[in-house]
Amino acid sequence: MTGVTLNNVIKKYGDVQVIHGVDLEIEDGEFCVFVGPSGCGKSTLLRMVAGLEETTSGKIEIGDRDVTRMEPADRGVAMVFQTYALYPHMTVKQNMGFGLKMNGYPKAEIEAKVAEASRILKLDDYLKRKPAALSGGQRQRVSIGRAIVRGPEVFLFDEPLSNLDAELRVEMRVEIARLHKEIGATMIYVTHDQVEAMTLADKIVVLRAGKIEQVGAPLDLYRDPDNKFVAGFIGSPSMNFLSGTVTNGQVQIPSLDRTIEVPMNLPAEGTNIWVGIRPEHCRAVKGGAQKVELSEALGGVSYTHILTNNGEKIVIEERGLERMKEGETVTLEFEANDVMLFDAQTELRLR
Amino acid sequence: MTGVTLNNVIKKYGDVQVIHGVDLEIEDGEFCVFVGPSGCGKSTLLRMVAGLEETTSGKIEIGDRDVTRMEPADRGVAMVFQTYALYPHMTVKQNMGFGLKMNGYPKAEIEAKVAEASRILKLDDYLKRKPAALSGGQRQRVSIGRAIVRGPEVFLFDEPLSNLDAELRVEMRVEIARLHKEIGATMIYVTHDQVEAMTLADKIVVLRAGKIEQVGAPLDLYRDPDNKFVAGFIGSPSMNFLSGTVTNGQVQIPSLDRTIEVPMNLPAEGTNIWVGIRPEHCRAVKGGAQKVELSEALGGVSYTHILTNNGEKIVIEERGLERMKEGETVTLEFEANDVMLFDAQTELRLR
Amino acid sequence: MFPTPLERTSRSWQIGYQSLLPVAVIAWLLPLLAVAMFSVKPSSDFTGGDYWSWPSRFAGFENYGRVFTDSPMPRYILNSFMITIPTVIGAVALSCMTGFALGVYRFRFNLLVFFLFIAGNFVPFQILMIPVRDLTIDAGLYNTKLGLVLFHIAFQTGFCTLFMRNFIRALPFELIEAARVEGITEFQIFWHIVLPLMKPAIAALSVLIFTFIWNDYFWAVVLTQGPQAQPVTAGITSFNAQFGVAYHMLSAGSIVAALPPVLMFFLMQRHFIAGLTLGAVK
Amino acid sequence: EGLSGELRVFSDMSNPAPRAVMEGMVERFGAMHPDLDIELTVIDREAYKTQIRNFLTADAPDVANWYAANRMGPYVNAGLFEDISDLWAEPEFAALASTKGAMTIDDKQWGVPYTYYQWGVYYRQDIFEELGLTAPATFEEELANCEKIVASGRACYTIGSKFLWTAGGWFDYLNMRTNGYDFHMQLARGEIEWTDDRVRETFANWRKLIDMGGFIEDHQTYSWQEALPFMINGDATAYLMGNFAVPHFRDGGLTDDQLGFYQFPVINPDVPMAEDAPTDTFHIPANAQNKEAAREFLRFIVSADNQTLINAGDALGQLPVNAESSVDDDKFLEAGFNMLSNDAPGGVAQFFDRDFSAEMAKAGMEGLQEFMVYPDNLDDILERLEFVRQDTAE
Amino acid sequence: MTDTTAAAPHHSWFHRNRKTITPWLFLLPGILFFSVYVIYPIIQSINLSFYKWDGLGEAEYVGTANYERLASDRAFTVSLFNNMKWLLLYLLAIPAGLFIALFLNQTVRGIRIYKSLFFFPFVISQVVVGLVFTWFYDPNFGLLNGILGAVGLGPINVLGDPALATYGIIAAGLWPQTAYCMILYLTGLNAVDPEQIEAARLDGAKGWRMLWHIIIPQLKPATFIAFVVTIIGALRSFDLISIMTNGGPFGSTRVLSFYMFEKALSEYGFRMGYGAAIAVVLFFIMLFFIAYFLWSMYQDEKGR
Ligand SMILES: Nc1ncnc2c1ncn2[C@@H]1O[C@H](COP(=O)(O)OP(=O)(O)OP(=O)(O)O)[C@@H](O)[C@H]1O
Ligand SMILES: Nc1ncnc2c1ncn2[C@@H]1O[C@H](COP(=O)(O)OP(=O)(O)OP(=O)(O)O)[C@@H](O)[C@H]1O
Ligand SMILES: [Mg+2]
Ligand SMILES: [Mg+2]
Repeated sequence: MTGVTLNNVIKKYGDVQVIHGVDLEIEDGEFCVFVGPSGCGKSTLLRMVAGLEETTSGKIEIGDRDVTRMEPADRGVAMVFQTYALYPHMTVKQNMGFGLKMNGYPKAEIEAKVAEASRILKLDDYLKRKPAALSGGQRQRVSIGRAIVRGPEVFLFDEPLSNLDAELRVEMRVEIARLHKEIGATMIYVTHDQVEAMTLADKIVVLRAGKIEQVGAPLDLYRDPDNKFVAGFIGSPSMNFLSGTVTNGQVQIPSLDRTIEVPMNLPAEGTNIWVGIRPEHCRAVKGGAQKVELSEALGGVSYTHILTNNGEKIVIEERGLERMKEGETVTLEFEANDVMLFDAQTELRLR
Repeated sequence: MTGVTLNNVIKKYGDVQVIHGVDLEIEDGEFCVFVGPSGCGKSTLLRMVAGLEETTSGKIEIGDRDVTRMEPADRGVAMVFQTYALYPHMTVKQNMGFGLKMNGYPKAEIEAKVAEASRILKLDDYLKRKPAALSGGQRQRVSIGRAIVRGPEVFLFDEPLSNLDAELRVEMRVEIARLHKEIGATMIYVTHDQVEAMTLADKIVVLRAGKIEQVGAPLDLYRDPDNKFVAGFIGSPSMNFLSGTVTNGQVQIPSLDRTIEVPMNLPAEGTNIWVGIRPEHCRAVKGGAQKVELSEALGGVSYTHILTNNGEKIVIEERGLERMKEGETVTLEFEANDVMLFDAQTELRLR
Repeated sequence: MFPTPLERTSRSWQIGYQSLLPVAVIAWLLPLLAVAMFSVKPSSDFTGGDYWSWPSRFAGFENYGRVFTDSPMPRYILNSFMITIPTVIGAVALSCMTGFALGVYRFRFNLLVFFLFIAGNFVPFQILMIPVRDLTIDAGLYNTKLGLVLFHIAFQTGFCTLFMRNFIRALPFELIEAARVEGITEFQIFWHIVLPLMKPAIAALSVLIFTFIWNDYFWAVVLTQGPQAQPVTAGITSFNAQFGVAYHMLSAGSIVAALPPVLMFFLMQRHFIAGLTLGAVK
Repeated sequence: EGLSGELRVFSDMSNPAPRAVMEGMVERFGAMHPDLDIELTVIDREAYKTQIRNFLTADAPDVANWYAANRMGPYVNAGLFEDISDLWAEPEFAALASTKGAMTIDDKQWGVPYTYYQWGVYYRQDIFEELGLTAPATFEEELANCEKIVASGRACYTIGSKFLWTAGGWFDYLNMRTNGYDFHMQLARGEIEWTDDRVRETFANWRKLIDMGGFIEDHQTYSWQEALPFMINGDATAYLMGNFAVPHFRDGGLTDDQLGFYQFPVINPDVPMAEDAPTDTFHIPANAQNKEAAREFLRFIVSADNQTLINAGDALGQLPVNAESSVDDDKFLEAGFNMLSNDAPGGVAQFFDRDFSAEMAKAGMEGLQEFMVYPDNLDDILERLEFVRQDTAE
Repeated sequence: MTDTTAAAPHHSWFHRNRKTITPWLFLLPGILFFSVYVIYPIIQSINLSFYKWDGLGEAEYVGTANYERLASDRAFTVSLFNNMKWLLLYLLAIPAGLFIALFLNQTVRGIRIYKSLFFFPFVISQVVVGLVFTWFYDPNFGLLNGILGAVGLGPINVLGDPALATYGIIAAGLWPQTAYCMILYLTGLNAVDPEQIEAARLDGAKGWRMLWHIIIPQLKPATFIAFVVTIIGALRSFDLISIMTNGGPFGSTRVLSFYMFEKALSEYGFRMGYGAAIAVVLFFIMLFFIAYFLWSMYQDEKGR
């Protein structure tokens, strides 16, 4: 009923087009996360759904209502900002009740709704305080409370946690997951943070330069990316890419001096391709032609930076007691099954 | 020759003492990292070495010169600030050459040194720009260049990367490691970031409330912390701590309903202790009394939050294909060898 | 901090600095201190040609007393308040609105209107003199406080708009967006959200405008005459004519005229300085 | 009589004594007309001069102070003063005949005089005696006296020219004595070039006094009141001034024995003596509300009794205009009355800034002040004045 | 969960256009006032400068005659020249203010009081400043001559000497103006990035070189404002002249703003059109600076 549908949505600032015809369907109650590099249009797209930016062309529907030209207030959305955007001169309670009050709700109803939100978010002890007297996490909780109170059909979050420090971020992330489970509303969430995206999302939308690159469940994107961009973007440390060529129905990887046989339909002989391999799928064995440039030991895990003999770089993950040292020469090992291939031209995945 | 030696160094602001008699020896060419919670005195200590804060008492030596009362400019140190502290009205080139100019170096020499630094840091294309026209990473590189140009004996860094975004941070971290290898000078580096500390340091100094808790190589601290503070501070996610009691020469852990036998001299019967276990040393097996509260799948790894039956929380790291789901009940398994014990009172490690 | 903080300098330099401070202040305020001294000297000191010696006796009470009893000074001071306070209220009210419009909305002539306000504020006001005077006369407001107030409000609106607009610009725009998403009308946003947040700016601006208007002389001369409407700056000239060469009285009168803004400054120092810098910087 | 309503009077009589006189008049007139509500506004004398234009157009009172002759020209021409020829036609006004000319423009009368006063030289009799000097009758004697005074370490004349007009008095006298009343008035009307040799002669005479150090120094920084102490303290011996200065001398502590008065001495015996005797006046603005009451007030002002009263030595200390009034038996008033009645065959001028057009007066007095400080600039000054004369003549 | 959608938006014209209309509604009173009292009078003044008008009777169109007359008017030349003196010398307030600000930029006990006292002259009316300085300069009893006398220098009559008077008035004006610049610089110094000073200390910059290379460039915003307010102050100077010399001695201290007033409204001035022409000249001088200010502000706005 209250999913969000974008239909060939386009945004131009003057002559500059920043959103290039986005089509997207978000189901009722789904938690959808927008990720992508900085400046790719995540915030813009979110704000278009909110009605804070005008939509140049295309259609935005919430439920079955066409909201493309509606005022933000009439869309049934609530937004949570990165900077919280709490009214600093009002108490927590007033902040949460303000929208209702201005829209003429009766006092008793406001009280009830605020109390309910405050219960959900465990804000009861702070209702009388002003935002300045709250910690970052509490502030963000109030700003979520303000959104809840209005009972919107869709919640919009624009990097709500990026102003918090690492510890709080983890805590609030868990909280938002719980909230989504509890009230079950549709949520759209913009973030830079891999971990947030992977852990919160029902569906991740990867954007690049105003276009959708891929949409899917987090682990689907991780395991089965459609193109090199998504493969490189999802997962940390990023997937390694080595250049390769299709030779004799096999893939030749010059930097490793190795040819692998992969169980898929390879393109024409001689085609240049990218060979993608995740750090955790690689092992280094002592002795060989590759050189360890740097080893970053973090305790349980080490990231070992390896320079191949033709200058390509690879990062591998090492665990266990024996780890490579800088300057050692190694051979890289991996299962041909774990490799992903991408067309060098189109960067599309070869399957 | 140009190591740094601190000798019972004390700093007071008025009546408030913030550095409590620090003794520290940093070898020539060593990369030393200060870590510790916010407000513990990392920056203060660094700035005392730089001469930007006066030393209340104690002695600071660089090489064999006593610099305790010297002007900053005369100490042969260079500092890189968190906020870069570039002179906004000068071009990159002027910024880097300013220190030499102030010290009356001939023009040609300044040119040569700036050119060399710019080469090392790959700044040639930006020499004519002003800082405002640079990205964060480029700015930080310029500020490092400014330090290099003066050819100092000791480099000081105060959280140089914490204003950069995640990706750049990784890149610059590698750069700084390379730089250290290339010019081989003594470096002191303050950071909040686990990964930076672990990967860059030859020697980590863990500070708490103006006192040194432990000094050592990164993996030594990881594997062999002296106390609960260091154990909890080094490693991410942090070590889990469960309360335990010495019972019958064994350690009883009520939250897991389990007694373990550990190969060390245990304290007196009935002593309360902390049982520390790192997330990567734990496995969860289906079925049991513990409940999975949340599972955060990040692709190659999942962090699974488990609530024990007496309310203590534990995070474990899971890899592989089969991972626990929320709501499942599990049993925790670990090797008694991987466990560290700490006195509940003194928080010192029991060995 | 620059120059080097005193704590880091040598002991002798510290002492030198500490003792230089009062000397410097006295030298700086010398002309004013002289006037203050004049104002408590008895008239006999002056007729004896004895200007600079210590007052032969303290005549402050009688001199200041006479300022209030023997001259229209109280009237002038009252006028000043009756001109200054409505102007402050009016100019601040208008500029809250203009500042809001220019600071919050993006529309076609935004910058143009804004620059017009700034430019108008910088204009040498002599160019306004004749037409404004005619306008005031035609409106029957010549020699009324209202005439002066209306003009001052209009003219100060330029500066105040610059001030308010920049202040509002510095507020987080998300606050307004958040309110819009919540369905709060534009006027409610102005009244319930922006206005409360502008309190510091309003305070700073009020103090600043108060002194500007209080100290205005030019327009007082152009638009008013006589004690019904003239403020104290203009009044002081007729006070001088009344007391001629009675320097003790002139001094006392001058000090009385200068006092309200000075008090204002000391009471509201923080706001005042905030105003000066905020207004001009951004 | 049934005068009622409000009568608003604007006055420039802001110095203490004139102010008291003005207030007294209003009070007495008010007592005669209890139903009349009189509002008196006294405005600083200097400020009044700039403000009169504003209130005549914008906020006209019913009665306002001003000056006779050319000085009222702009307002008469602009129709801002009421024609009160009807009043002058009344028989009582015959006693004012001597000033009728000064109140007439275009054959109509535009105001009534309430006082006038002689100008002349007030001097320190006691110092003159001490130096063995007598009041000079000719310019040569004047110069001789001055030489001795200067030799005694004093200045002959005090003057405060900050507000310019005091220098105008000097020019009036020097010019009227050198070239005569008629020439002076021609110059005032702009009919003679400032670069005329006869004008130069006037300045040449003036220069003799300047060069010998006859005037106090730094007079350009003082107002006329600020120049008084020089004479009171004996640093200067004389002051060419209007009679209104007398109370100030007395307030300053000079007794009538110390203070003397003489007519400005003869320079060119061929021209008849003429005097400055400015007439101060009351007018009814054309926009007045209560003209009936205003006319009654003017009648009251010019009445013989009132004129006697307000011009008395303890009041204005000036000369009544009404021929039927009596002059107070004050030493200086009598001397002035005598002088103007008997020793001014050449004519009576109003004063530099009232006889010359406004713009000429401003530029002229500025030039005069400059001349007094930098006599060498004379050629330049005269050229400038000539420029203004031609310019205003357009 | 669906309350917010309950009310279907009613599409009145105002509702649809409220984002466009609201700002103009808010601007309306301000623009109205400003147009009536500022914009329109400027136009009117320019128009008036082509007329001959005594302020009482009918105005007569004279074309550019007023401007032609300006060219040959010595008093105008003097005023213009004095304005230039004001403009140049008033700028001394900027370095002087900086100097005092540096002097006071310490944290010792009571420094706030000292700062306030130094700022004092700016708060009091220029009329009072004028009076105070008139007495200070008084050739008879003025404190200045007292001081000069004490060190064996001859008495001077500052305000009576046409060669000195303008400078004397400017000095009086510099008093409050310096105080103003001082405050601007004090707040500017507060905003100087301490890390940059530390970086410069490490680079070996000290004292004057620190000031010149690091501090002053960072004070640029403060300097800009100080420049703006000082220029405006210099061109608006009226009160002091009116109080201290009334344009004299013999017109040597006039500036355009004063001369304009004199020509149009003073005791002897009846040339409204001519006065307007003078004001227009002044306006165009100022316009030159206004254009510069607006241009810099525009650069800033664009940069956002
Ligand atoms: N008002 C504007 N005028 C012109 N271009 C704009 C405007 N606002 C945003 N853009 C451009 O639109 C693009 C998308 O911006 P947006 O803020 O949506 O990126 P984002 O993905 O949210 O980035 P970030 O992760 O840094 O927040 C950017 O290239 C930006 O430069
Ligand atoms: N000028 C000062 N006056 C008084 N106390 C100070 C001053 N500067 C720092 N401190 C105190 O000294 C302690 C150490 O501060 P410092 O800045 O060195 O901490 P830090 O470890 O660098 O913290 P962070 O990680 O947040 O940068 C803190 O408790 C701080 O409050
Ligand atoms: Mg964004
Ligand atoms: Mg720190």
